[in-house]
Amino acid sequence: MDLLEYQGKQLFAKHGVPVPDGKPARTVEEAVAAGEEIGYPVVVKAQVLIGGRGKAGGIKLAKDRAEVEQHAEAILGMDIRGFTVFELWIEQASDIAEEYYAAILLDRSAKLPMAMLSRMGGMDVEAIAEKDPNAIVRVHIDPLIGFQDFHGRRLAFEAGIAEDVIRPVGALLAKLYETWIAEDASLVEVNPLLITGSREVVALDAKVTIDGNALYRHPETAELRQPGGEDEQEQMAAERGLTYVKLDGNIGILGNGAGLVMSTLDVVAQAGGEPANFLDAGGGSKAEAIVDAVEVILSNPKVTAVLFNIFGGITRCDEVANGLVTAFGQIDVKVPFVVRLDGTNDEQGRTILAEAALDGVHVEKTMLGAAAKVVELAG
Amino acid sequence: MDLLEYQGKQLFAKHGVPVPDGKPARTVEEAVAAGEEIGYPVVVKAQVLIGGRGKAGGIKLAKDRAEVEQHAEAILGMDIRGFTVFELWIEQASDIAEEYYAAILLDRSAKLPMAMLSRMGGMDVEAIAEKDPNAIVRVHIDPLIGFQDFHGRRLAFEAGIAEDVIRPVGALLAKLYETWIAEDASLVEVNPLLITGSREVVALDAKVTIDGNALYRHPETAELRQPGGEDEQEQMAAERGLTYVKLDGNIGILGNGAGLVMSTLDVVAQAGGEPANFLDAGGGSKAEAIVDAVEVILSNPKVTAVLFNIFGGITRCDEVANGLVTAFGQIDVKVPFVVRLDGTNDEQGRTILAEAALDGVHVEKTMLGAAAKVVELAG
Amino acid sequence: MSILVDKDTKLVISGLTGREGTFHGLNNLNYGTQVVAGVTPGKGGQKVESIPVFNTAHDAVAETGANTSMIFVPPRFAADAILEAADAGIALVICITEGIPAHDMMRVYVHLKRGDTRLVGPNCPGILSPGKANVGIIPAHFFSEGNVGLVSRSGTLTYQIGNEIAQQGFGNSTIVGIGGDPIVGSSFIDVISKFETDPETELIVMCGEIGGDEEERTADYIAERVTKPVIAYIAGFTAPPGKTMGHAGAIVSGTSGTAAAKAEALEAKGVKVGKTPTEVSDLAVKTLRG
Amino acid sequence: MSILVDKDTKLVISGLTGREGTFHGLNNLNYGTQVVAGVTPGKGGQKVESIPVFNTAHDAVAETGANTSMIFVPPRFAADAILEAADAGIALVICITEGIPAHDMMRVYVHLKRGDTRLVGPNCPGILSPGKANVGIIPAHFFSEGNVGLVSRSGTLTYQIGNEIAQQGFGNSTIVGIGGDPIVGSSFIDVISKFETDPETELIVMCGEIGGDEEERTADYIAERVTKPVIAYIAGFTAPPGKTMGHAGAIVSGTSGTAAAKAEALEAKGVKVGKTPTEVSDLAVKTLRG
Repeated sequence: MDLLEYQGKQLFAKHGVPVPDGKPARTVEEAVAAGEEIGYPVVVKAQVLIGGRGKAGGIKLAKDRAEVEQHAEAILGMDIRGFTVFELWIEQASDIAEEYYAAILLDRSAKLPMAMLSRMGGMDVEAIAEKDPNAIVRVHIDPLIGFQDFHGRRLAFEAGIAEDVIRPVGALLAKLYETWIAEDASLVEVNPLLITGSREVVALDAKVTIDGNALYRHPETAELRQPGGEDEQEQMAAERGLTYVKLDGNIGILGNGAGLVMSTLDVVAQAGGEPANFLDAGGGSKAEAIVDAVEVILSNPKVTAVLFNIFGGITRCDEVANGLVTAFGQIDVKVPFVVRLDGTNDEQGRTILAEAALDGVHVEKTMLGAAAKVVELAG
Repeated sequence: MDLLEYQGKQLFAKHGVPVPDGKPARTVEEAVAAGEEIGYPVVVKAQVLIGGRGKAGGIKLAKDRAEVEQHAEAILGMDIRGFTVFELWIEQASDIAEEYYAAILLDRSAKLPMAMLSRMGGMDVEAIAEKDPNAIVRVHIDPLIGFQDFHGRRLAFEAGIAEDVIRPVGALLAKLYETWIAEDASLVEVNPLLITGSREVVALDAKVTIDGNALYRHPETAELRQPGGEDEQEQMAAERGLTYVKLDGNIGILGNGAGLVMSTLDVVAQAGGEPANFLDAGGGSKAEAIVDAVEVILSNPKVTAVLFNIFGGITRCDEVANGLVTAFGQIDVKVPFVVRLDGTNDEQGRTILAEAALDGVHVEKTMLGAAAKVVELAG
Repeated sequence: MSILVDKDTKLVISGLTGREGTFHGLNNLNYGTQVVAGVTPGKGGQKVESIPVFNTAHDAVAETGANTSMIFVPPRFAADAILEAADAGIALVICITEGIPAHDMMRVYVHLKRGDTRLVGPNCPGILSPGKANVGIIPAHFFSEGNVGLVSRSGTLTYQIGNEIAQQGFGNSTIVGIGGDPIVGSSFIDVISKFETDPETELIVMCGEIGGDEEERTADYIAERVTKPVIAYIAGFTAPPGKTMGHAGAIVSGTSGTAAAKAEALEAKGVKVGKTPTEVSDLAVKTLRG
Repeated sequence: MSILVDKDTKLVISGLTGREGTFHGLNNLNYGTQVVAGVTPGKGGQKVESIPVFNTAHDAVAETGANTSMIFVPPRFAADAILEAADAGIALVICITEGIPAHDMMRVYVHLKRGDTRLVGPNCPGILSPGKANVGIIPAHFFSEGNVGLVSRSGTLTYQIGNEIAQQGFGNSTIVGIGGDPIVGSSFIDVISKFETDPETELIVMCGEIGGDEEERTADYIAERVTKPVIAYIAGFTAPPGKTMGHAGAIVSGTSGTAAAKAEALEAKGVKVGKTPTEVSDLAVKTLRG
């Protein structure tokens, strides 16, 4: 789960990572009130889950009330690389002496947390890496012993940051790691990590991703919603606990297990079709989950045919078949379905479908055959 | 550093270990006020750093104001196995269905934390061990992974406690471990761990020892003082940062390093003398530390002679000699001193002593010789 | 022969008394696996059909000599159950549970790496050595004994490919689902190194997917250390970059980690890569027939 | 020969720039020890006499090839300095610092035990291999090369006994102070096992004290594994039970852990125990003279 800048900063503040004063605003009036409370100059910042806000005009300095009003009006509702701006963050302006880059993330290769620091902040980490790969210092942390003072010193000295801020930057990295651990983050990124004219160290931006599997431990974070951050179908799927990603095509896809669904997308594409979505009904998909999934897939108006590709392990094909029958009873289905059931209880599943004799449901034996059939039916 | 029962319970409460309501009291009036506030019946408990309070009459049930007054009057000032009662803990009375025993301590052999649980509480752990060694279940905890739920389950099931409290007792053990870690404890002991008639789990007693080396991380704990908990000389030594233990004899002893001081006590005893104290001036003893040490040793009126046994490593013999000279300048010394200096800068040290020609100071070359001399001089 | 599970496997199941645990546990028992115990705190002394249930893994090991553990408990209790099994001296823990927090697995992984317990999974379908033992949720009736070692990050994809090979008349030495989470106990390399020394295995099929750099590192390992033929499949060519596809294992980050990059890395080291499950099966069969 | 430190020791000192660090570091250098670096954050690039100072242990190792680290920093920074040295790949860390919180050392101990770094100390006087290298605060001029291996929980007691042996004309292979804290990196057994295989060492002297059960377990180890003669000394016969004598290493708990119990355990396994430092020295000399 990705957090907006200001949501990430609120987590930072909770764990002692220094951030500038600020207030969120959803209307021009709230933005002006925030500006008045914080005191000028302030920065008006678009809150969207995408980079490049500055270049897109989503970050503006305001030196008085009139400028806050003007910028808030311009930025609210703005489209930034496909994301509509529904919220602003009104923040005390900071003076910039140096811009560094800092991050903590899970390194999948080493299976360890990794802390990163660079003296070249304010640009994308990819851009830093391109300019000077040695400018990014990486250190693995043993999660059982935690972030030690020496990790902070090592990062700070090896990154070649200003000598007078070695200690506070090391301390900030320790707090950043604490945030990462305490909040079950997969990523915390600070870019830029700011050194002000008075040599204070401040996180000027915050990019935080929380592990969705751990949200049960963080009920407050789980409740944060990003208006406009998600597609309508994706939001509907999320509410029903389904993993759904919208794509550009017209063939609705449902499968069980991420690998099989990905493979199904590939096979449909190879057969000349264009998938409308990725939908993993998950291990042990129950009948209700299937009903939910059919609703989500069909709520996308582009869909002209649907492919069910099930290979049952923990999922039982009879439950999938029952779910499909129930869905057809509840929903007015207008597009053809191709269904391929294999694995646990597959015969029972196929029997259920045969007995129900649903309109427009075609049963296929193989994955390639099913893909070819659905491409044909989708037109 | 040992804590009084109620100080330990306050740490328990901070970390979510359930304890009965209570208030400390240093006077009869405070005790009565506490009783009125808590509501009767209450238990009036002597706060001393020694076991066996109950048998000594230091724990009494009071069912009304008059009884609180009567018991508080009787217990305050009472002597319990050499400890005077200066404080009381007035506690809500609990009804007792079962009494268990629980503890977390550092196991020096395994160099790991150890959690212990027994269904036979309310008596000394030594008594439990004698009655049925299998009744005490011990489990080591890996401190890098911490106390897991399974540790609690294992202790609870193997200890054979009542089935309905397996889960809450496991949860209490987890909180106890949390207390142990967070407070840098070397021991936390709950005896009895109470199951009430309504099947609630409560720590009815608390024995907590905090690692003195870690007190800098716990300034609030460091400030807890136990009036009457320490001998006058021991208190004076503690204030000066010296490790001093009072003994029964008449020969004052100072050495550097616990091992050498212990060995010095042994050699003096073998030579027929009786040591008046153990005093380790520590590694790197400075002149001021020596002055402090002489003051502490001589403040014990039983002392008739003093032995300095120094073998310099990090300690420099010249500093010890200078300290002794300064001490003789500041204090009116009336007993003879035997001084043995060996190791780092020993020649300089002996030269300093020779030049100062202090009254009643005898320099000896060997440890055995010095011990024989001080025993002779002590009379 | 086979790897990891076989006739000597003595299985204890954490979560046996749950609905899915009972269903799959009994499936495994009926397949012929020695399922010797279940663990459910508070249900010690009960039985699930013939299988005795214990309160703790320690009791189960002491009473039954269990050497392998299958974890079937909900995600928030899974890390604890894995650690308990390891603490009880279990040599191989197979974790089926999906949705375990990544930080839990990170701690478990680092802890186990320093001890003597091997973990397979989590979020995996388990391990099947046809004709010998089935531990997990792999539908065993599709598979028969044979000489193809199969290792996969994806559960259902494993069945798909295994099944296609079976339909052409070939069997498997062992089928290992390693799981698709960011942190799993055993890697492709761990499993392939075992297939390399397993006399029964003559061909190795690996099923990867987008995300991470496991497949790339495995390509290097195969080139350096593996003498047996390896056929690979990678899922996720159609996945748009930057979108999460199901479990976190499938995040494409930057230029690396794409299906194309993985396929290329494998082919560069001489590993044949099939474009569909059917093509993988055809390549495998062709290689086996020489 | 000798154990742990010798002519190949390349020493980096954490806390070299402090008063005591400089004093003893230069003492070690002047003794002939290869003191190749110091570590003090923020003082990288400076020198202490001829010894270069680095900001991190990693820099020191990379620039000088240091293989041994001595820790001389205040107690609240010591655990971090030990972990830093281990992380930088140092094989032997000798920690002189006294007063480190026990929980810090507990975590450090468990962490190091799983890696390749040996820790000696904390709260110890260091290690001296006479004529080869001196790492720590042992006053080296009392000792000469020889065949007595000496290991002790107490610093000053080590000098006392070592010195008495030296006065009778014998020298030492190595003198190891293991420290008296509840948790130290190396035990009597760890050190005695090294003396057992060190060709130069012909006799082993161990100095224990009250508290814990180290000496008792060492007695068992000696009986089973040590062929060389061992002479022991135990301090603390006069210590009253239940009183703390200096560092936490000297707490007598219950019946076990007393000096008498330890002496008895050792004698029961055939180890000769001296009643005073002088008697230990006499026993050692008698054994050496055969």
